[in-house]
Amino acid sequence: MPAPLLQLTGIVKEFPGVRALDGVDLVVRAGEVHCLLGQNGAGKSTLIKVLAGAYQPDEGEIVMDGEHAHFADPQAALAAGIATIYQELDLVDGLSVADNIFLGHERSRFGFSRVSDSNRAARELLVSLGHPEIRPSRETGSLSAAGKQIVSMARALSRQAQVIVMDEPSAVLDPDEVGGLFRVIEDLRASGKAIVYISHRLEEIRRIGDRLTVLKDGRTVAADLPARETPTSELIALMTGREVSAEYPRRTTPLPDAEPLLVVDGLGRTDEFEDVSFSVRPGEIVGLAGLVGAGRSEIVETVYGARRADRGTVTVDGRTLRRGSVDAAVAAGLGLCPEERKSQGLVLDEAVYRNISLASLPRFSRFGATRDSAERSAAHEASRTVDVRPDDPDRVVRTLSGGNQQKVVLARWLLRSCRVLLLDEPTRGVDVGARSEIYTLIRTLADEGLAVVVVSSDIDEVLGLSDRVLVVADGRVVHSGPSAEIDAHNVLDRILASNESSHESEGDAA
Amino acid sequence: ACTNSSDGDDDTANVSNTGSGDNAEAGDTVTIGFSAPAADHGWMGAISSAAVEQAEAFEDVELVNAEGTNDVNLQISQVETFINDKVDAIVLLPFDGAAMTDVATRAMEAGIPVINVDREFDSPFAARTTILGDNYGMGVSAGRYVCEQADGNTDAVVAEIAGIDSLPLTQDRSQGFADALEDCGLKVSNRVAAEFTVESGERAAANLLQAAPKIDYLWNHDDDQGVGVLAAIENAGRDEFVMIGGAGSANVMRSIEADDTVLKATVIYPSTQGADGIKLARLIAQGKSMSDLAEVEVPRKIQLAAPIVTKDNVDQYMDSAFES
Amino acid sequence: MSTPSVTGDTQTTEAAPAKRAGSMGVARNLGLVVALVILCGVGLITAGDRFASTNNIITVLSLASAIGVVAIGMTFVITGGGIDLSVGAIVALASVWASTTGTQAMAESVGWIVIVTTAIGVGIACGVINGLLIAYGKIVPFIATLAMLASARGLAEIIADRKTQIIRDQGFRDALGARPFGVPVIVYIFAIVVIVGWFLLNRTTFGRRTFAVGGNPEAARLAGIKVQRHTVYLYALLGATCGLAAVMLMSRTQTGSSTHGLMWELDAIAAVVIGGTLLSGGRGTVIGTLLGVLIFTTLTNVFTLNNLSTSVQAVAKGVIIVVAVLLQQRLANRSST
Amino acid sequence: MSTPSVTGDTQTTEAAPAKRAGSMGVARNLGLVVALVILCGVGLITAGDRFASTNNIITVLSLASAIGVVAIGMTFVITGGGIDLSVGAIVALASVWASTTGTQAMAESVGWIVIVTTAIGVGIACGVINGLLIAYGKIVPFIATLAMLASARGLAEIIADRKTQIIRDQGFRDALGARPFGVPVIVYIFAIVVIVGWFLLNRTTFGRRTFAVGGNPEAARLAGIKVQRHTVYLYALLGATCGLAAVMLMSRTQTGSSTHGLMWELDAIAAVVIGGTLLSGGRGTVIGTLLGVLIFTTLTNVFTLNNLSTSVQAVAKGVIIVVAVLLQQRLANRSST
Ligand SMILES: Nc1ncnc2c1ncn2[C@@H]1O[C@H](COP(=O)(O)OP(=O)(O)OP(=O)(O)O)[C@@H](O)[C@H]1O
Ligand SMILES: Nc1ncnc2c1ncn2[C@@H]1O[C@H](COP(=O)(O)OP(=O)(O)OP(=O)(O)O)[C@@H](O)[C@H]1O
Ligand SMILES: [Mg+2]
Ligand SMILES: [Mg+2]
Repeated sequence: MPAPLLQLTGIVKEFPGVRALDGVDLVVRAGEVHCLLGQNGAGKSTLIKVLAGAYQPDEGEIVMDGEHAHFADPQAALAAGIATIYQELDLVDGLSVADNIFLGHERSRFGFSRVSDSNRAARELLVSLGHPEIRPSRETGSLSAAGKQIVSMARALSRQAQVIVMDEPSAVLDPDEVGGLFRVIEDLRASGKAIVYISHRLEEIRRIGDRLTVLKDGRTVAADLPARETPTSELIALMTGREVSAEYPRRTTPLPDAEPLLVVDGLGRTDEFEDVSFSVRPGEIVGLAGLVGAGRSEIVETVYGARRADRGTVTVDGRTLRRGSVDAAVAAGLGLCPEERKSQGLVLDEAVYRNISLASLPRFSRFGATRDSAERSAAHEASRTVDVRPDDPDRVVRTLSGGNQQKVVLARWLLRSCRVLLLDEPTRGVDVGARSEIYTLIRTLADEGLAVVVVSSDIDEVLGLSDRVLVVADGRVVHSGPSAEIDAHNVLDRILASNESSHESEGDAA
Repeated sequence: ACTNSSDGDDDTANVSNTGSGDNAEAGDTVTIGFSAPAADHGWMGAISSAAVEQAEAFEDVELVNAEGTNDVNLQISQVETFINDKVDAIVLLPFDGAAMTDVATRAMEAGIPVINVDREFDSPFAARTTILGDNYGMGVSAGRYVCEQADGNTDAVVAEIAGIDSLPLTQDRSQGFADALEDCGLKVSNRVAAEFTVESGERAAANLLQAAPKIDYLWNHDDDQGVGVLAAIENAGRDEFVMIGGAGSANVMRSIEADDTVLKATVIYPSTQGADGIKLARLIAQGKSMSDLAEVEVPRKIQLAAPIVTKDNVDQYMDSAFES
Repeated sequence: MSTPSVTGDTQTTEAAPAKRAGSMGVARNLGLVVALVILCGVGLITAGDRFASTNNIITVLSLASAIGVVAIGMTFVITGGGIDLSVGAIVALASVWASTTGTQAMAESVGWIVIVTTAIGVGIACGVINGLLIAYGKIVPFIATLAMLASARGLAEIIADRKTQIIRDQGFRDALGARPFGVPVIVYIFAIVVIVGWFLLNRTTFGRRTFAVGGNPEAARLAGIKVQRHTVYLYALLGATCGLAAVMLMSRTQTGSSTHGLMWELDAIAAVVIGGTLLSGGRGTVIGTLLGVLIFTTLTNVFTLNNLSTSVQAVAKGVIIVVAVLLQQRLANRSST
Repeated sequence: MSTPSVTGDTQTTEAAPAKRAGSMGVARNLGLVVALVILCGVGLITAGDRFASTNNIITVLSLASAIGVVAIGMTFVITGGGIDLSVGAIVALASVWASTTGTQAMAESVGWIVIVTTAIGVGIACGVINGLLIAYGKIVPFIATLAMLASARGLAEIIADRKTQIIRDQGFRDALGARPFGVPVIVYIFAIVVIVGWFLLNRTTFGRRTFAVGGNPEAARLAGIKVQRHTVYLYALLGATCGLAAVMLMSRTQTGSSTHGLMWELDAIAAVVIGGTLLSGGRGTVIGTLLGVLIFTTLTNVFTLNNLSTSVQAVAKGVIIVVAVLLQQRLANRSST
C-alpha cells in the first residue's frame, strides 16, 4: 500500500454555536479514490474547506507528502497541489467559461490576457470531459447547473493538482454524465493522483471508490473501509445510527377515479420545449424523466407561471390560469419547489422558520400582523418532518449544510397546503436517511389528495416514486405511461432513439 | 479674510479694532453665536473667516461658530442651541431668510438680540438689527454700467452667468439686472447659472460661450466662479466683449487694475458683512452705540451699497476686497 | 423626556427576534449604543450642563425628527433591496406644493389638515412614480430616483418660482408648533414613526415580505409574493414619510422652499447604513437607523457646543464615522463568539 | 475632430469580446448610442451650426474630460463590487495640495511635473486609505468613502484656507494648456484613459479579476485571488484617476480649490450606471461609461445652447434619463431575442 499522500488528524472547526468538526481523521493515498460519507450536516463540506484553505481549523494538523502543511488561504492549498470542486457552484456568472476555468491562474503575458490561448486550453479540457459543446467563450451564467458543474470540474483539472477533492459533483448530473465523470476519475487515478469523492449515492461509491471514511456529527466513525465490499446496511448504520429502508413507498390504495386536477395542454416556449400535454389527478404522482438539459425544469416553471408560456394552457380544477403569472398559479393552489435552492429557493440571511413560512404568511397573520409563535411552531414541525439538522428553526439558513438547505425548501411547500405540488429535483444532495423519509412524505401527501409532479435526474427515483412517467428529451415528451411498465434502461433507450431521430438538433445542450 | 497678498501691513482690510472713540475699548465679555451657510464658495468662506477674525480681534468677544450648513433644519437647531446656551447675541446669515424667521423670533423673544446678515428675515420682529448687501441693487449697478457702455446701442448682446439659481438672492440680482437693462432698451439674451464655484463657473461659461458666438457684455454674478469664467474665456480665446464681475474679490480688483483681461468692472457685494455683524452684535450686547452716529442706539437696518468698481476707482475699494 | 424611553423600549423588543436568528443579536446595535454613549460623554465633559440640559436634548431631538422620519422610510426601501436618491427633492416638492397660495387658501376654509394631506399626497405620488419606474419599468433604483431627484427639484423651483413660500395658516402653525409637556409635536411624530416602523418591519407580513424581496427577489417571487407590487408599496411608503418630513420641516421653518432637504439623500442613507441595514438588501433595522440618526445629530450638536471650525468638524466627522463603525464591528464580533 | 473616432474605435473592439460572453453584445450599448444620436439631432435642429461647430464639439469634449476620467476609474470600483462617494472631495484635495505655494515653488525649480505627481500621489493615497478601510477594516464602501468625503474636503479647506489658489507655474500652464491639432491636451488624456481603461478591464488579468471580485467575491477567493489586495488596487486606481482629473481641472481653471469637484460623486456614478455597469458589481463597461459621460455633457450643452432655465433643465434632465434608459432596454431586448 502506498504511503499516505495526505493525512489529517484531529481536525476541529467551530462556528458560532456549532462544532462542525470535532476531531476528524482522514488519510488519503496517491492513486486512490477516497470516498467521504456522512449524513447532511455531518461535516464533509467543512472538512474539505479546511483542506482547501478556505477555513482555518481550530485544532488538528495536516500532513502533506510527509510534511506539515498550513494553508492560510485557498491559494496556499492550490499551490500545494490540492484542487477542489465545491458543493455550491462557485463560479462567476459574468465571466466566460474559459475565464472561470483559469481564474486565479490566468494565461497571460505581462498581465495581458492571452484570450485565444486560454480558450484553446479550456476547449481541450472540456473535450477531455466529454463536453465539446460548451463554448469556452460562453457566459457562464447562461449555463445550466449541470453545465456549470462541468466547468467546475474543468477548473479543478486545470490546476494539475496532486489531490482533487470533489464535493457532490454528481448531484446535478444525469447517469450519462456521471459515466463521463467516472472515466475522468479513472484516468486521474491511473496517473497516480488522489481523489476525495463525496456523494450521497451509494451505488456511485461502489462503482468508483477504493476506500471510504464515514463521518458522523463531525467525527470520524469509521475509516479505511473497503468501498466495494462494505455492506450497505453497515454503511447506513454507521452514518445514521439506525435502520433505513431502501424501498420506494408504493401506492397502498388504488388511485381514485377522479377528474384530473392539473391539465397541461399543448404548452410550449420557443426554443425551450414544445407541445407538452399531460394531466394529473388528485392523489397521483407524475414523474418527468430525462437527461439534464432536456427542458424539464422549464416545463414545470412554465406550468407555475414563473416563465411565460408562448403556447398552450394550464388548467387547474377546470380553471385556466393566466399565462406568466405566479400569482394566479399560487392562488389556484400550485406550489413549486424550485431546482436551484440558493438562487431560486432561499432567502439565505433569514432564519430557517421564516424561510419555511414564506409562502404561507397570510395563514400566520391577523390583520397583517404576524403571529410569531404560531408561525414558528408550525414551521418547526415542518422542518422536523424533513429532518433538518441541526433542529434549530432560528438558525440562519446560510449556515446550514447543502442538503439541509434543500430540506428547508421542501418544508416550505409542506407547510403551505397546496393542491398541486411541483417538485424539481427535491432530493438533490439529500442523504440516504432523509431521502427515504421524503419519499414517504411525498407519497403521504399524494394519498391525502394532492396532485404531485416530480422532476429528477435520478431515473430510478422518478420511476420508483411516480405512478406515471413522462420521458422528456430535447424539449419534447417522447413517452408517457405507467411507471411500472418501464425501467431505467427503457427510459434511456427512448431518449437515445429520439435523439437519433432528431439528429440535426445538435446545439449546446449542457 | 486676509491675505498674503501684496504688502504686509494691510493685513486687516476687513478687520479693524482701531475704531474710533470708546467702542474700541474692551467692555464686558460677551458671547456671540455665529451661524452661516456652508462655506462652499469663496465669498461665503470670506464672510465666515472675516467674522471669526473680527471676533478674535476683540478681547471681549467670545465667538461660538456653528458648522456652516445649507440645511435649514440644521441651521435652526444651531440657533436653538445658541438660545439654550443663552449667548449674548446671535449673528445669523441664514441659508434662507424666510425659513429662519421663526427661530430668530424665538431668540429675540428669549431676550437675545439677533443680527441678521445678508439674507433678510421675513419679519421685522426677528432681528434687532439687519445688515445686508443689496442684491437687487447689484443687478441694477451692473445693468446701469452696461447701459452706459452701450451708449444707446440697443442691439448689444448681453449675457448673464448667475449663481445658484434656486436661491432668492440670485433671483433678486437677475431681476435688478433685467430692470436696469430695460431702462435703456436692452435685454439678456443668454443666461446660464453656475454654483458659485470656480469649476462650475468654468463649465457654465464654456457652454455659454458656445451658445452665444458673439457677446458684447457679460455679467457674472460672483467673482469666485468668475475665476472659472475667465479661465473658460481664455480657453475659448474670446475677447470681443466686456465682462462685469460681482462681489468684488481681490483677484478681480487686481485684474481690473491691471486691465489685461476682458474684465473691466465689478459690482461690490461686501464680504465685510459678517465682520460688521460681529461688531454690531458686540455693541448691542454691551449696550453701546455706533460712535459715528449721534443716535444712541445701533440702527435697525444697515444696507450696504453695491457700487460699481472700474479701473478709475479701483484703488478706493482695493483694501476692502476679500481674498478668495 | 422621550428619547430614553423610545430607545429603551424598542431596543429590547427588537433584540429578541434578532437574537434568535443567529449572530444578529443585541450585539448588532451594541456598538452604536456605545458610540452614542461615548459621544454623549464627550458632550458632557466638554460642554457639561449646556449639553445635558433638557432644552439641548429637545434641540437634538427636534433636529433628528424630520430627517429621522425619512431615514425610517429609507430603511424599508433599502431592506427591500432598493435605494432612493430623491428623498430630499421630494421633501422640497411636497413642502412647496403644500404651501402654495392655492393650498393655503384651501386650508383657510377647510382646515390645516389640507396642508398635511397635500404634502403627504405629493410624497406618495412621487414615491409611486419611483416604484413604478423601478418595478415595472425595470430601471435600476439609482437611476430612476436620480431622475426623480432632478425632476422633483426642478418642478419645485418652477412651482415656487424660486421664492420661499411663507406659511401663514395659523391653524397649521398652532397644531404643529404645539409643545405638549414642553416637547415639540414633531418629536412625538418621530417617536410614533419609529414605533410604527419597527412594528411594520418586524411584526407584520409586510415587513416579512420586505426582507424576502430584498434578500432574494427570485425566491420571493417563486414563493408567491408579488414582488413588483411590493416594491411599489415600499417606495410609496418612503414617499409618504418624505411628505410627513416636509410637514415637519414646514412646521419648523414656517416655509415651503425648493431648497428644503438639500443633500438629505446622503444623510438619510448614511444613517440607515451606519445603523446596520445592508445596502444590498435583505437585512434592516429600524432601531439601528434611529441610533444612526441620533449619532449624526448629536455629533453636530457636540461640535456646535464646542465651537470647532467647520473644516476641522468635517475632518473630525469622517474620522469619527470610521471609528464608530470599527467599534461597532469589534463589539458585535466579540459578543457573538 | 476626435469624438467619433474615439467612440467608434473602441466601440467595435469592445463589441467583440462582449459578444462572446452571451447577451453582452453591441446591443448593450446600442440604446445609449441611439440616445446620444437623438440628442445630437436635437442639438443640430435647435442650434444648428452653433452645435455642430468644431469649437462646440471641442468644448463638449473638454467638459467631459475631467469627470470622464473619474467615471472610468469609478467603472472599475463599481465593477469590482464597490462604490466611492469621495471622488469629488479627492479631486478637491489633490488640486489644493498640488497648488499650494510650497508645491508651486518646488515646481518652479524641478519642473511642472511636480504638480502632476503631487496631485496623482494625493489621489492614490486617498484611494489606498479608502481601500484599506474597506478591504481590511471591513467598513462598507458607502460609509468608508462617505467618511473620506467629509475628511478630504475638510482637509482641503484647511490647507487652502478656503481660498482659491491660482496656479502661476508657466511650465504647467504651457504643458497642459497646449492644443496639438487644435484639440486641448486634456481631451487627449481622456482618450488615452478610455483606451487604457478598456484594455485593462477587458484584456488583462487585472480586469478578469475585477469582474470576479465584483461578481462573486467568495468564488474569487476560493480561486486563489487575493480579494482584499485587489480591492485596495481598485480604490487606488480610482484615486489615481481623481488625481489626474484634478490636474485636468487645474489646467482648465488655472486654480486649485476646495470647492472643485462638488457633487462629482453623483455625476460620476450616474454616468457609470447609465452606461450599463451594474451597481451590484460583476459587470461593467468602459464604453458604456464613456457614452454615459458624453450623454450628460451633451445634454447640458444642448440645454445651454437653447437658453433653457435651470429649473426646466432639471425637469427635462430627469425625464430624458428615464427615456434613455427605457429606450436602451427595449433595444437591448429586441436585438438579443
Ligand atoms: N458558515 C457556517 N456557520 C455556522 N455553521 C456552519 C457553517 N457552515 C457549516 N456549518 C454547520 O456545520 C455543520 C457541517 O456542515 P457541512 O456543510 O460540512 O455538512 P455536510 O456534511 O457537507 O452536509 P451535506 O451533505 O448536507 O452537504 C452543519 O451543522 C452546518 O450547519
Ligand atoms: N438562463 C439561461 N440562459 C440560457 N440558456 C439556459 C438558461 N437556463 C437554462 N438554459 C438552457 O436551457 C436548456 C434546459 O436546461 P435545464 O437544465 O433547465 O433543463 P432540465 O431538463 O431541467 O435539466 P435538469 O436536469 O438540470 O433539471 C439547456 O440547454 C440550458 O443550457
Ligand atoms: Mg456538504
Ligand atoms: Mg432542471
